[in-house]
Amino acid sequence: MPITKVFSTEIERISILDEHGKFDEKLGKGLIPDKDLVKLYEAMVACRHLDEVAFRLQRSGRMGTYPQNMGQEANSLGAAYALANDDWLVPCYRENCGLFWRGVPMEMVLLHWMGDERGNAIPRELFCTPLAIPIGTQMLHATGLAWAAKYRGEKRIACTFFGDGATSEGDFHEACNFAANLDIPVIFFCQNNFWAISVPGKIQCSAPTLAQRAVAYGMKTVQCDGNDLFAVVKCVRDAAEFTRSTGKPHFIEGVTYRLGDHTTADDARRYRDAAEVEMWKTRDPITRLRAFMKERKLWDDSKEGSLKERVEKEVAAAVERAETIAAPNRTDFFDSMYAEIPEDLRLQRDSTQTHGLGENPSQLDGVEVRKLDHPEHAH
Amino acid sequence: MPITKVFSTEIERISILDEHGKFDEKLGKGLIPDKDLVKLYEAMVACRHLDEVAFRLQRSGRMGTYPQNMGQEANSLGAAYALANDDWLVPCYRENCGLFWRGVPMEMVLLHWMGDERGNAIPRELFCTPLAIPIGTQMLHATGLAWAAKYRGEKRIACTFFGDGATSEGDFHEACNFAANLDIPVIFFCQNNFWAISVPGKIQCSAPTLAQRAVAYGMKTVQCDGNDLFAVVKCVRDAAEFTRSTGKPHFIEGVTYRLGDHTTADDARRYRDAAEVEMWKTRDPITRLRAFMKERKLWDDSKEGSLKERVEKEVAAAVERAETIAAPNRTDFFDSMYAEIPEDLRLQRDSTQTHGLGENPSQLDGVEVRKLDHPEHAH
Amino acid sequence: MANLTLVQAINLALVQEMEKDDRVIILGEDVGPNGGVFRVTEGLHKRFGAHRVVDSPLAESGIIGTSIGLAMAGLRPVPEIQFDGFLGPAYDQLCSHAARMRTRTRGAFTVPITVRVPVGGGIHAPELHSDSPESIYAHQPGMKVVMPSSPYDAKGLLISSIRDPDPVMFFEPKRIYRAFREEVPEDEYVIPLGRARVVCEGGEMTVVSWGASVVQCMQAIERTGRSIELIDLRTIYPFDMAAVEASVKKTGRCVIVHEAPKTCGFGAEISARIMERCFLHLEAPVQRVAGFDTVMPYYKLELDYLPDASRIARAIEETAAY
Amino acid sequence: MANLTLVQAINLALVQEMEKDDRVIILGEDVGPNGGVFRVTEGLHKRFGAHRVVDSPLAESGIIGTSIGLAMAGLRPVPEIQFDGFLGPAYDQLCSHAARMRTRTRGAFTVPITVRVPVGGGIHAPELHSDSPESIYAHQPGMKVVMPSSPYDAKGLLISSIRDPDPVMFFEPKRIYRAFREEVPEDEYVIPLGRARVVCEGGEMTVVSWGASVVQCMQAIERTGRSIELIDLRTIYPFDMAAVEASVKKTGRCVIVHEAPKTCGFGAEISARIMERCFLHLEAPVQRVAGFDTVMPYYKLELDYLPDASRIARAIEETAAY
Ligand SMILES: Cc1ncc(C[n+]2csc(CCOP(=O)(O)OP(=O)(O)O)c2C)c(N)n1
Ligand SMILES: Cc1ncc(C[n+]2csc(CCOP(=O)(O)OP(=O)(O)O)c2C)c(N)n1
Ligand SMILES: [Mg+2]
Ligand SMILES: [Mg+2]
Repeated sequence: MPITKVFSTEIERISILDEHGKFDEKLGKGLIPDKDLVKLYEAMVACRHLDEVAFRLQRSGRMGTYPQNMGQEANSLGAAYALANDDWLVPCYRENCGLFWRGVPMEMVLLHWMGDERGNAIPRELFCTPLAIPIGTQMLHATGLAWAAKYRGEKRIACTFFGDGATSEGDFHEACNFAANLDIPVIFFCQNNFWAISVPGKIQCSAPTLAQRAVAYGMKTVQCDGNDLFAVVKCVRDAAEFTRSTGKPHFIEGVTYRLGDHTTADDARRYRDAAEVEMWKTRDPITRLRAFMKERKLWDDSKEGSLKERVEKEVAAAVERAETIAAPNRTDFFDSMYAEIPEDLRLQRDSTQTHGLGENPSQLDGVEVRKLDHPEHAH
Repeated sequence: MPITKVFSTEIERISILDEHGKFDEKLGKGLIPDKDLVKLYEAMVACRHLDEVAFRLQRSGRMGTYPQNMGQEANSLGAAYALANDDWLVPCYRENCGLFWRGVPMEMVLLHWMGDERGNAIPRELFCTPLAIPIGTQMLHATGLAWAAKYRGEKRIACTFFGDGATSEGDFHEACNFAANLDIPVIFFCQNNFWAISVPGKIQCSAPTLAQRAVAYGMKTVQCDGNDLFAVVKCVRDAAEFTRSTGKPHFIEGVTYRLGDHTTADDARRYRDAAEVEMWKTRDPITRLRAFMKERKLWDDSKEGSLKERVEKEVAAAVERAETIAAPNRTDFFDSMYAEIPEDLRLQRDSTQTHGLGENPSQLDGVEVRKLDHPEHAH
Repeated sequence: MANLTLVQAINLALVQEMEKDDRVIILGEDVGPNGGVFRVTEGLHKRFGAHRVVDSPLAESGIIGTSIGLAMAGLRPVPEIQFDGFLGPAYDQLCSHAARMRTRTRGAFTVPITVRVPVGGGIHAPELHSDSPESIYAHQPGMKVVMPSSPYDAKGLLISSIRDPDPVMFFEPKRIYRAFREEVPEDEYVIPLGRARVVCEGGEMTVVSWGASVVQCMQAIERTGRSIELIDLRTIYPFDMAAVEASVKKTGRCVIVHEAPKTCGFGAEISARIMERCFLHLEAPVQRVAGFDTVMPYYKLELDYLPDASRIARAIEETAAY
Repeated sequence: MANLTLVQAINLALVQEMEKDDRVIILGEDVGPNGGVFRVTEGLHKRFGAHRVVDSPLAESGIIGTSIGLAMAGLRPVPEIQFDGFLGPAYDQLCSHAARMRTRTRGAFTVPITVRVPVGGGIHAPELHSDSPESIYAHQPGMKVVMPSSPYDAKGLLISSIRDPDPVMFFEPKRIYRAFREEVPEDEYVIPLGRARVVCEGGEMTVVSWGASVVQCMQAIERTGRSIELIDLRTIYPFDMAAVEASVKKTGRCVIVHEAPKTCGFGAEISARIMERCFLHLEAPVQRVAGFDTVMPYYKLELDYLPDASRIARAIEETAAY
């Protein structure tokens, strides 16, 4: 037969609580117990508040560049909720909400953006890797982490997050391809927020969906309304079940939107329409869920008021902890380079010099060196 | 609607002269004029013969490592035939047949494998880039070349070739993604020969087809019987028309088989079944086409006999030219590093030394240096 | 003549070269309507259009790899890599392809690209935003490596780089993007690659540096009050050994200053060359004030990492006393 | 004790470490049933199974990136990169991730991988099959870099590398994979990283080298008939400066030999360190016999590129006469 069909596929989109507040009972029923729902809502509000506080900290010079997570909370939160507590979470930098749910202390994320590596020293029992700055690189680590679990016969899987922009990087491709061909249980969760700094999504992927990236690998894939916590929970739960039972990877495109600037160093008004942002504000995962909970009588204004108070306290305490942690030792960065410091590096550390006469001052024995009073740089 | 279909696609496979000799008149009629068909056949036979001669040259120490093209001739040939003469051909290293068709002298390919860069100095009017050794890297160059044509408003497109293994590299992904999203007219031609040295195709892509790699980019794609010259010509012609008229890229998977070892440095018996090779021998593009031409009375044994003679002469002459070219100047490799040789490098070249006293012998003025008789290394 | 920052000087050079030569095209992440994250390409998208100032997918290997193809076809791409630390994914296309194309084709194909990259520390940026990779690319035959230390030089060097027939890594010290202004002629001028600048003359000692460190060196020299010859290399490869040699033969002492880690930093090469060329003139061992052999720490400690005027001044004093 | 080639010694080390520690797993292109294109992993797939000796997709960044994940989870991956020239695509994962993980997480995550790579020229291979990238990785803080020059050393150094808690680039000089044999104990032994080997003692001059060049150095030394101390660095980072320093202080003269291009090769670092440590003991300028600052030519000219015994001997004689 000269022309035959060798492949066909289709991709589904899942939505449960849509942007108009319509809830699909069939898919949504029993998905999230009410008690949990309230907690999840509270977690999103806390995360949003941290975002606002972090923004102000940056503006007042108390923190470096900070990328707000605003608008994207449901994706990582729904995933962290649907996964087992010892599944790996391998984030980029817009997954605060999921990390906090897992148990990463808020101050660690703050410390990271305050320019302190101790913010990355995440306790191993949390099974989270630190925020990833270089785009597109952490998915390979997730694949390796999940592979190690498979190698050891553990039931653990990995879920890694990345943006639409990240799917343009070669490493994204290699991670998906390794996982698909070597049967490694990873969930690839793409937070499609339509922008990579100022570059619109169509420059990263002009195909109708990002979910179809997975077709290249024969990988299962689904598109999900990423601003709908229910849909996210369902998609991740299904994907996790599939991945855990088959050992194969699964792709999820969580369609969302970056409501804020890319980071505090960015001014999104330079490149995107206010109308677009306004439109997406109406699809905010938090307001959507609040309306739903109110309708179901799970929530009311007084609860909202007391939540607001609690959250303010919680975030303020985290900021306090981050800001009052003792400054790192000025030579800290030498000590964590290797398990054991090489002799050469020890000389640099102990002398805080690199020039030979500084490292080995004995060469100057008997020589008179003029001392300058050099004000040390301010800290 | 909670579950909606957001994407669907299907992929076709094209075959015209199948492995049983069955010819599809509807698709095949008028595709290749008889006169051309004979020439194309002759080109494949010549290429195959060169392969055999190159193999023997390597075995007798007259050439370095050489990768036979055996069995894959129809892919690059069909493409070179279907494209315009000033479309870019951007090959890997199993596209000899297409390069020769375009006009690259056989001895250039021989010279390359004889360890001589002059084999890569392909005249610009041939619009071919040299053989590419590092896997997966040349597709980005093809994308750039086609982009330049678009930028200048030329009608030129590019066609780049690569193996199944190459599709695992990140650069492959980036090349496809650039072309798809920036609307760059490139044909991505994957020669799926089922092996990347000893690694089977399923490790590179466990999906049912390689053609579906393109779905990730929303790129048009087709699978083609790559051992069927007619199918290749049709697919490339259609793709070229599409690409030229829309400015968008197109993917082609040409399904073929590497009948020989990976290279002369390889012994494929270590890792693959003889039966598999035997099966694929029955699908050889050359024997298939010969049978067809005989059936159509375009060919007979006496023509085959005289072709054999001509081809032997042609190849022998190419080998002669490659082997009798004057040895490169021993300092040639300095001169082509930059448009203008930096002073520092000039010193190295002129002294053929790197040590300071050798580069600047004036430092030894008046000093007596013992001369060793040092036999120069053999050439 | 206008009083410009380094960012403005580079922007001006880009505008003028693009006006003059329509083979020049810019591509990279956010270089379009946003004008680059440092605003170096500000206004260019509007002025020259989306076909000449192209926002690319987020893929550094792709940016360089397609630039290679563009250049092989005769264009003059000026790709931008957003930060030093994101050169990594492009390393292969730069070193295995761009740098080798001319020699592997014996001149049939060439790759005249100018890769603009903001480099170096000191701006309180996140991880992988503060590296100084110049010696990596200086080790790659076929590459040229340029790093200006002032607005005036930046304009002239960038124009030379864009016109150069070979690939050039054009490293922009982001710490001084807006740190000071300088008179920069509106008219076109070039500063030849491979030629150092004597920032100030002196007889007691030679200090060799490049990029943002030149500024720290000037502070340190002032602090010591000594008669010191400061050489700004400007081009890392090909480097102006003649200038260094002449100076060190005059002064007999030398301190080299750079931000990159000491081990295998470009200071090692300069020191080794001084050894080879000026041995009998040396009165003290050549010293290197450099980044430590550690990863650049996050910003709380970055000033403890970067060579500053104190460390430089101390090395100068110790070398003088030796 | 058996008389083994370098390939066999490495194979033996791999077998023994895999027997001993099931956290050790091998991945790479063609490392499985084919046993690697140089047969270094021959027999391992059969012996340890497909889950411990894994043929990977053709993707170097993927090989290193997944190895990083495997290592973060506590395994001890020994990835193979098929040839030096194909390290390029893995540069980013190696330098931006593997080397930085410990410090960026202040020890919460570590990356104990050993990246095996055949390196260097001299085997008449195609382009990008003959590079010597050691100084690139020595410039990256957080990395260790090892290059054995003999079967005995290879086994002991590889075992140390696999057991090392930090990432190690293990560069195997392919030119001497089968060039000679040496007695290699069957029993386990380690050679500590960071410790050089004095190949032969001598008083007139020090020659410092590593990898396949050590063999050329021995030939050159023999040819000169001089009393020369040959130091094989074995580990490029951390390097054994104490050994070099002690020797040069004794001899006053030094020639450094390596295959990589001269500029920013590791020879520059050694020369600069000798300057810093042994200044008053030097009787002649330290010399570098290295690859030229060109791309390694295709094989017709590769012997004109590689530092050979003649060039080394000449440098020795000139240094001795200085
Ligand atoms: C390898 C690399 N290249 C460039 C950058 C600079 N950069 C930081 S974030 C970003 C955009 C990321 O977009 P996306 O992946 O969609 O994530 P989002 O920020 O939208 O969540 C860029 C280009 C980087 N961090 N890493
Ligand atoms: C970047 C890179 N990695 C590894 C190699 C070594 N190598 C040469 S050919 C080859 C297999 C290529 O397979 P494929 O792309 O399917 O092409 P084929 O040889 O089958 O035509 C490998 C791994 C290489 N040349 N380049
Ligand atoms: Mg995004
Ligand atoms: Mg193949």
